[in-house]
Amino acid sequence: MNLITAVIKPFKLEDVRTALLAHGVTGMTVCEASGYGRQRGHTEVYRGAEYTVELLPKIRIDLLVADEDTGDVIDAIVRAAWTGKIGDGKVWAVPVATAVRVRTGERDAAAI
Amino acid sequence: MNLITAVIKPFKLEDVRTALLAHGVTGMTVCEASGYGRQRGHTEVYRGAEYTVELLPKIRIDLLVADEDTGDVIDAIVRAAWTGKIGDGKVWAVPVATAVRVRTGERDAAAI
Amino acid sequence: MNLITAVIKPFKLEDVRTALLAHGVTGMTVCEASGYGRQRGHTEVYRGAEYTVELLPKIRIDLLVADEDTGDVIDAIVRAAWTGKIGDGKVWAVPVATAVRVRTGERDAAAI
Amino acid sequence: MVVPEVLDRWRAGIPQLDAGNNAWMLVSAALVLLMTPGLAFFYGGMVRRKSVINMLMMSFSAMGTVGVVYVLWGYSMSFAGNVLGGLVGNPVTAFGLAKLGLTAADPNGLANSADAGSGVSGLAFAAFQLTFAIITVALISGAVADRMKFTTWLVFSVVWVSVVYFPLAHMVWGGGLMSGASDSLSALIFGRGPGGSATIAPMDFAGGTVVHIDAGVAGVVLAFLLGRRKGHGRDPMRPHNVPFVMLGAGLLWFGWFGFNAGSAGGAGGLAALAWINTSTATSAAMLGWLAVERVLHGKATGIGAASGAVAGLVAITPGAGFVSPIGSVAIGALAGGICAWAIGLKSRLGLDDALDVGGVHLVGGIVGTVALGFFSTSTGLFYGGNADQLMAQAIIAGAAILFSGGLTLAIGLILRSTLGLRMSEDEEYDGDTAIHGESAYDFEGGTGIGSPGVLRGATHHQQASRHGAPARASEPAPESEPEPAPEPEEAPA
Amino acid sequence: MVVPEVLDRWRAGIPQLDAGNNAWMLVSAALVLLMTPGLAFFYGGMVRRKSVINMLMMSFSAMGTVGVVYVLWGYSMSFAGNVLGGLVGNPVTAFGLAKLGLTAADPNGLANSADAGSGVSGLAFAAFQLTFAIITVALISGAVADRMKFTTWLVFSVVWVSVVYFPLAHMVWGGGLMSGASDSLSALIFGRGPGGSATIAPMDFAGGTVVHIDAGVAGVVLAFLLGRRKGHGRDPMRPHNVPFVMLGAGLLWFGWFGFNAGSAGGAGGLAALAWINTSTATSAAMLGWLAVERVLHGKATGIGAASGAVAGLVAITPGAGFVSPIGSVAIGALAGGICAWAIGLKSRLGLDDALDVGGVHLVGGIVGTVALGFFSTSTGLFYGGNADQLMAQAIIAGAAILFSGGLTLAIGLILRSTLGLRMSEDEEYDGDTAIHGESAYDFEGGTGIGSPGVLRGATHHQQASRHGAPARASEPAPESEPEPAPEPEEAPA
Amino acid sequence: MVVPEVLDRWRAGIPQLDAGNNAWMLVSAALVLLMTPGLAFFYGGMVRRKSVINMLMMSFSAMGTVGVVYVLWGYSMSFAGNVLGGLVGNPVTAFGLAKLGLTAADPNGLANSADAGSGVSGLAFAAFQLTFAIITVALISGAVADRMKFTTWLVFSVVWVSVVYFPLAHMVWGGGLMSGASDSLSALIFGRGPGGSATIAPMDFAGGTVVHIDAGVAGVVLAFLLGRRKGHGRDPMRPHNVPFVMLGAGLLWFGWFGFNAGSAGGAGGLAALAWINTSTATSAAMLGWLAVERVLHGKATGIGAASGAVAGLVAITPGAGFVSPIGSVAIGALAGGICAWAIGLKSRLGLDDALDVGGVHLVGGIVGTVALGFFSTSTGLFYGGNADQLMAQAIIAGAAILFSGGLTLAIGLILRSTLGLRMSEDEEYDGDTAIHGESAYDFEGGTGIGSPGVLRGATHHQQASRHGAPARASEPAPESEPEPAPEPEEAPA
Ligand SMILES: Nc1ncnc2c1ncn2[C@@H]1O[C@H](COP(=O)(O)OP(=O)(O)O)[C@@H](O)[C@H]1O
Ligand SMILES: Nc1ncnc2c1ncn2[C@@H]1O[C@H](COP(=O)(O)OP(=O)(O)O)[C@@H](O)[C@H]1O
Ligand SMILES: Nc1ncnc2c1ncn2[C@@H]1O[C@H](COP(=O)(O)OP(=O)(O)O)[C@@H](O)[C@H]1O
Repeated sequence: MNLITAVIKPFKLEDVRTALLAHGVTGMTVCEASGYGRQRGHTEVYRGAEYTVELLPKIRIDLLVADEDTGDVIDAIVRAAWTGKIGDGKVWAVPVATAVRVRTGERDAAAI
Repeated sequence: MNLITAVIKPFKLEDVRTALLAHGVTGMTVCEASGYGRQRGHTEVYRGAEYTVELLPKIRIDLLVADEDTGDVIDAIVRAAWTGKIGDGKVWAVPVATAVRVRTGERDAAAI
Repeated sequence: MNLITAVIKPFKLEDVRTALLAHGVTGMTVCEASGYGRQRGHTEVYRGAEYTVELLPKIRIDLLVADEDTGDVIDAIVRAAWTGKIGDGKVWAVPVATAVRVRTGERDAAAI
Repeated sequence: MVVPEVLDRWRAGIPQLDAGNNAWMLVSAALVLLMTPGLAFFYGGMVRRKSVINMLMMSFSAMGTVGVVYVLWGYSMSFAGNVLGGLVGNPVTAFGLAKLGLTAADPNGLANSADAGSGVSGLAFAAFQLTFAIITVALISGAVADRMKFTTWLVFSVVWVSVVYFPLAHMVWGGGLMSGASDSLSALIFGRGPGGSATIAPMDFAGGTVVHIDAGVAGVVLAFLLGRRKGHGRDPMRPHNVPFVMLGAGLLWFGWFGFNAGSAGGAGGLAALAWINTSTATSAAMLGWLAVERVLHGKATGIGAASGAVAGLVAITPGAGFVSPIGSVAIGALAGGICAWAIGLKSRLGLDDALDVGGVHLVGGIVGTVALGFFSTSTGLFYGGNADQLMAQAIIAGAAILFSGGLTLAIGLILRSTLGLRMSEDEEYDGDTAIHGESAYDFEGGTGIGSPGVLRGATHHQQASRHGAPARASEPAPESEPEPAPEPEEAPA
Repeated sequence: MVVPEVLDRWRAGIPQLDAGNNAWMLVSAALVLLMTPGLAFFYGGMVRRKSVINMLMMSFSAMGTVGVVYVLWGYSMSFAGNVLGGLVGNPVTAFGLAKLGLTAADPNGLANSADAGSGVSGLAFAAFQLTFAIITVALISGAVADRMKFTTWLVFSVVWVSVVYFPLAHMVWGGGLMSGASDSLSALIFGRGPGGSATIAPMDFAGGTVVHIDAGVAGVVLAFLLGRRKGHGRDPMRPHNVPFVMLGAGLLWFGWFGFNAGSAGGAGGLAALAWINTSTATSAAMLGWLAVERVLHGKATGIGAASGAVAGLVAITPGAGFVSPIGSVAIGALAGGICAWAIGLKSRLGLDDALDVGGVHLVGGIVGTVALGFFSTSTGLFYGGNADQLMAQAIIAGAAILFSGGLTLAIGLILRSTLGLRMSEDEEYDGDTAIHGESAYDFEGGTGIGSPGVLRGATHHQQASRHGAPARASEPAPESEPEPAPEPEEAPA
Repeated sequence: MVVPEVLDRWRAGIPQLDAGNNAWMLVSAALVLLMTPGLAFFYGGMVRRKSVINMLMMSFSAMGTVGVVYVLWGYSMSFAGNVLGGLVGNPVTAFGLAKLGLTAADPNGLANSADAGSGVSGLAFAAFQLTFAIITVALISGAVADRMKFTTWLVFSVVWVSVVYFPLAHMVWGGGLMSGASDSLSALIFGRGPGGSATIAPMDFAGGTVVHIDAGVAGVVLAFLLGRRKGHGRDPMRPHNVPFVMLGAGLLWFGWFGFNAGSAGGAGGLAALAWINTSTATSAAMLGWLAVERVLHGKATGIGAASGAVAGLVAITPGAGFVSPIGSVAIGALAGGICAWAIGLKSRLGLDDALDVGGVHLVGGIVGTVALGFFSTSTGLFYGGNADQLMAQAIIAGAAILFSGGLTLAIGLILRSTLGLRMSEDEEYDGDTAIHGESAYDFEGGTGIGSPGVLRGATHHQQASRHGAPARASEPAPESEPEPAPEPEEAPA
């Protein structure tokens, strides 16, 4: 089993979720995050002082998937999150040793 | 060493922490998160438009533990976070290559 | 490739970022978090009731790095985040199976 | 031109409008009306984020229900005639403000004005009184925060104002049992003077008994009947928005000038005295509360400053026109200190008076009412008076407590066994989203992002279906490049 | 001393100041001025976090532009002379409020006061009217939320108030076409009475047509010209701050007493009647809206309470001084219910009237204006009148719709093809940060942390360079220990 | 009835109440009182989240301390008698507002009223003046934001108002050195006219010197003594809540009508003129500020609109009753533009005047005071006057700067070496939680969750122990199912 983490542009969350549903993935955990990277931020003005805001709002998705689905799911996310512009984000996968569904105590594949 | 991540119902945080203290675990890092899953959200109304809010508030706990404690700690979390109702959440563990305590520079087991 | 996660004191973010830039690391994803640990929180008063606030604000940084840079980057973070006082935080690394840059579809090392 | 008319009418013995006094009453009424939104914020900031809308709605809905009820039968029950042996006015006599209307002969509606003597239109007097009824009901809501069923609250507001408030207003201000009239309690106890009225009349300048003791007791009784909030004593129930609490306190302070100085019934020296005393007592009470807090807890808090100010406003209400500025400083300081201490009592009693309606309005109202026995410049012990005034004040306070306590208990018990007092557990856990279908804030949504509210993942069925569009269209929403194809949002050519 | 002067001046036939009435007008003007910030919050809470500043700025900037324009040519165009056949006043005649100034002989500026008869200074009258012009423009902004180009809005505010509002104010209140004057539409249709004026005059006590129908139509037309917001019908565009909406509603309610009761032109019985009716209708409308909402959607919401209150305030505006309190309850309840239903219409029309300026101000204004045909105590059908008043009201409403609709369309089309109506896509996606270079809230920054704003990682080039310091100094900022070396922040010894 | 009394008293030569004027002064006093909470929000929104409570508390606590001090010795020092050669009044003469009280013979307290001539009660005059003292002190707090020790602030507020404000009020408004009286600076410089008073009197209608220059200088001096905030020039110190800043500006604008038009001392034409000018200058200044901002930084901001409005209000204060509406537009536009530019000066001086008390109140106050040399319709250069008025204005401004600057420096130095001016480093880093034991917002807690505030993990020792319950009971808190066992929260059967 793997944990896929995707850092994407916030307005792409709906699209990614739709794509995942199409792959039969219904569960995921989502956080607000901020990203530094190649993409540039904006400038704010406050009584004559200008501030450069370099951190950009991003959404982080964490998602447990079975080993055999990992490649497909990553591809699906990448396709759905793509705009082609700087700042589209990253997706990565980390191997998971064990997973449990709290409600039932089911383990690993059954817990997803 | 493993990194245990638990996604739980927010009001269970206190119980989980108490359970972890009982296991001698005193440190952890906590984030607000939102979850999609089987559990359903609620409906909001705004001037005649109804919205279904599907994301549910969750708490994410990240916790470094020694290999030998991993099983016990997972069990303790699962027990404390359990209500038996849909949406109780997930717990998973990922192997950690190295860990450092910033203050002392201690590594791995000593860093926990 | 590894995913380095650093939990640090919030006011150290700028220093850490500067240190990382010096190592050629320009991208990272940042979240607000809260931590329990040895460090103690503060007390709040509300109409005669006193509350102990035990969770302390922290910043969580997630960072993909190539295997060969991992040690150096961890050291750089630890050095920059250090104040020597309780609560300075933790840094850990987890091996990553695969990573993709959404915009280009580049994989692994190229995706960082 | 004003003067000629005035002279003629004066000679003809007809009550005349005094535009200055009438203007002051209209302004005062508006100020008091603003107190209820002010209170909504004072209370709303003190609850948790999940129930701020419910808290605001209890005040706003009182503006709805009581605002309507007052012109229907409220004014009439308070000030028109006498039924049940002087306990209450006749709800029919001036139903819908009948008899206060403007006519060609009486274009300013002075004929049946309770304030005709100072040239104030009967409608202006009614307007002023209306706002008092609203805020009295709204005050109660602080005690029942987070757990009272909203529909029951609506019904309660109508029933309570009719059964408790209007009669009490009648008894105290309409020449009833608790006034100084010849058939009042005071006349019975202290005897009647030459004019037939009581030798010692209880004093309540602007509503220490009718408004504050009354609402304070009702709040305590309801809190008792409702039981404690889920998680009380375990979860931290901290104010979610301290600036809102202070905003509310600021608006209350501002509006209270209408409440107290408006109770002079005109814009003369008495109103000015009430104005000064209102401000001074409030200042002193804020300092008093902060001092006690500092001693007991080591810090002077913002909630403390706001609460102290309100405690001072409450305590000076009964005496605003009867004490000297220095007296008002003393009353304020006392009230601030005592209330800061009194809010601790509820924990000992195991009572969950959530926002301290008892500790602030009941206790502050009693302090202010009883203090007149000492500080009244005409009859107080500190100004050469004897203990009679003190006794009269204690009696009026006690009577108000019994009257409001007993009737509120009865109403509460009936509502509990009919409609139910307490909201469902779901509603209590979830708060606004369950009760009102709303959440107060959406700070996550739209932080400079194309598609806002992302963390809510919401679809709006209704609007979507009205457009005939699929609920979750997946059209691309690029961040900042011109659309290649024309979008539906485009303007008509 | 007041009296002697007054008597002398009265005998000399010179208009005299009535301090009470004048005070009331000054207070009313201040109250109405406050309505615009109130509206800003009512609207600002309803938009998404990303554009609250832009929403507030549309109201505030109207206070800027219209506030200046009004004293320059606005008052003059509304109330001075007649040009274009009674369509509008002469912008030059009283430019800069010329002729209203104080002189030694006329120290209170009564000579050219439109309200001299009630002893109100011409400048006080102008002050009151100024505030109406501001809020009328600000009302429109709700329809164009989130997408109108800010500089175009500034220009629009000046042009629209000059071309649409001032003429309409002149026609209705300045004795023009839509008044009851001898050369008005009404005189044409219903004939002239003995005094020369129309036998049936259209009624608009405080601006149902001039303010609400006027702004409501303008909002709808602009929303149509602008097209829909990006993401409309797909993204949830939920209010980001419901308490702000309710704060705004509270301030509007408070300020509206100035609006309506101030429109009596003095502080007599009529003002008191308007006061009561304003409050009662608002209360009833809130209940009406909540009831409809409850039936249609199962919940009574905070936004609903606030919206219902505003609908009631709008609907009672034309009749505040012409109906009885019971009539006002009926009008309020009707307006609340109808507007709660009417806000659904825009979806069917595919119109993105973002904050329901049409559904609340246009519909509410029409309901209130037409309702006078039934509820006017002097001429209404329910009070023994015939259908004439109803017809007169329908005509005035229709005329206002056509007038405002046509001219706004023209102005909008011209602006669209010159300056452009719509903001850039970047601005629309990013909101405040792109439009005003600001974000409304920074709740992340400084949560009890030494170096706040960490999640923004901001550098301030300008200040930094002024200090000659490197932009991103990496001096340590330890959390709570005394600095070993002296820091630049230290005070001078 | 009013008239008969009035006629009798007039014939007897006794000052008579004018209810209209008195009402206006009471309203104005309430409006000015509201300005201080308004200012609290204007300032509070501009600081970082971590210190908003401290910022609000500096204003609120000034309402506490100055509110009490004013009735004790403040009024007396400002308006009663003369000591120290006309530098200040006698603090004992009217201690506790002695001599302003109501008596049977003088029921409206006119005998010793400074405004008896317009029929205003002495208490109403004192009420109005009280509110000025409060806001002047509160204004200073913007300069010392985030770092002044709270207890020292409380002491400072009492000392400064007594040593600096009351004397200055006496000198300018109490017939002292800086007035036009026969022993004033002006009389010395410009000579005395036939009546003995100065031929050219300095003009300050509502407090340009006493309030704004005074507070502005004091703020700058304190900021200098305190040193810069930790992180100044490195951390972004952005406003955490721009809507609060705009709310504050809205309330200030509203309240300022009391400030300026109330300074007419009654509700006549002069008050109306001051009303109009106040509004117009504010509108123009907002536009002026936004224009400068747009040119210098490319964006017109919400903070800029709010700041511009305040700059206009400040600048029109000294001249509100002395200039024409067109003059007020000019003064406003000038002030808005100049202040928008002046706020940049502090960076060049290395001064951390955190919220620009200097740039707005000092500079705006000087602009408005000096502008009268040009725009005064009676004596200004643009209206045919010579340069004398300009000189008189420059002198009064300079004298106020020296007086306030010198004394504030002395007070500040003494406090620094006794109580200490600056808060501890812990307090400065942590803000509200360390200073007041509170955090302003708890938006995380209770987002529709059963057990709210989870991310705070708080236990409340005190309440818990009072219940005798273990501090961290681990009773289950299921989300929405009925409890099997009776809970402690249950209501009594
Ligand atoms: N090395 C990294 N580790 C973790 N997250 C990263 C890393 N580099 C970039 N990111 C995340 O990806 C986002 C997009 O990266 P950016 O460099 O701006 O654009 P792109 O990936 O299109 O080149 C960043 O905002 C950040 O959240
Ligand atoms: N595949 C997944 N990967 C990561 N988190 C998940 C996944 N599935 C569910 N979750 C998290 O667990 C929470 C509970 O899941 P849900 O399906 O609602 O209930 P249950 O686990 O009881 O069946 C979700 O809200 C989400 O935060
Ligand atoms: N076992 C752990 N797993 C994950 N995070 C931890 C763990 N222990 C501590 N932390 C994080 O590190 C922070 C600092 O830990 P703390 O024990 O207070 O200080 P120190 O690391 O200096 O001994 C905590 O606030 C928490 O966020």
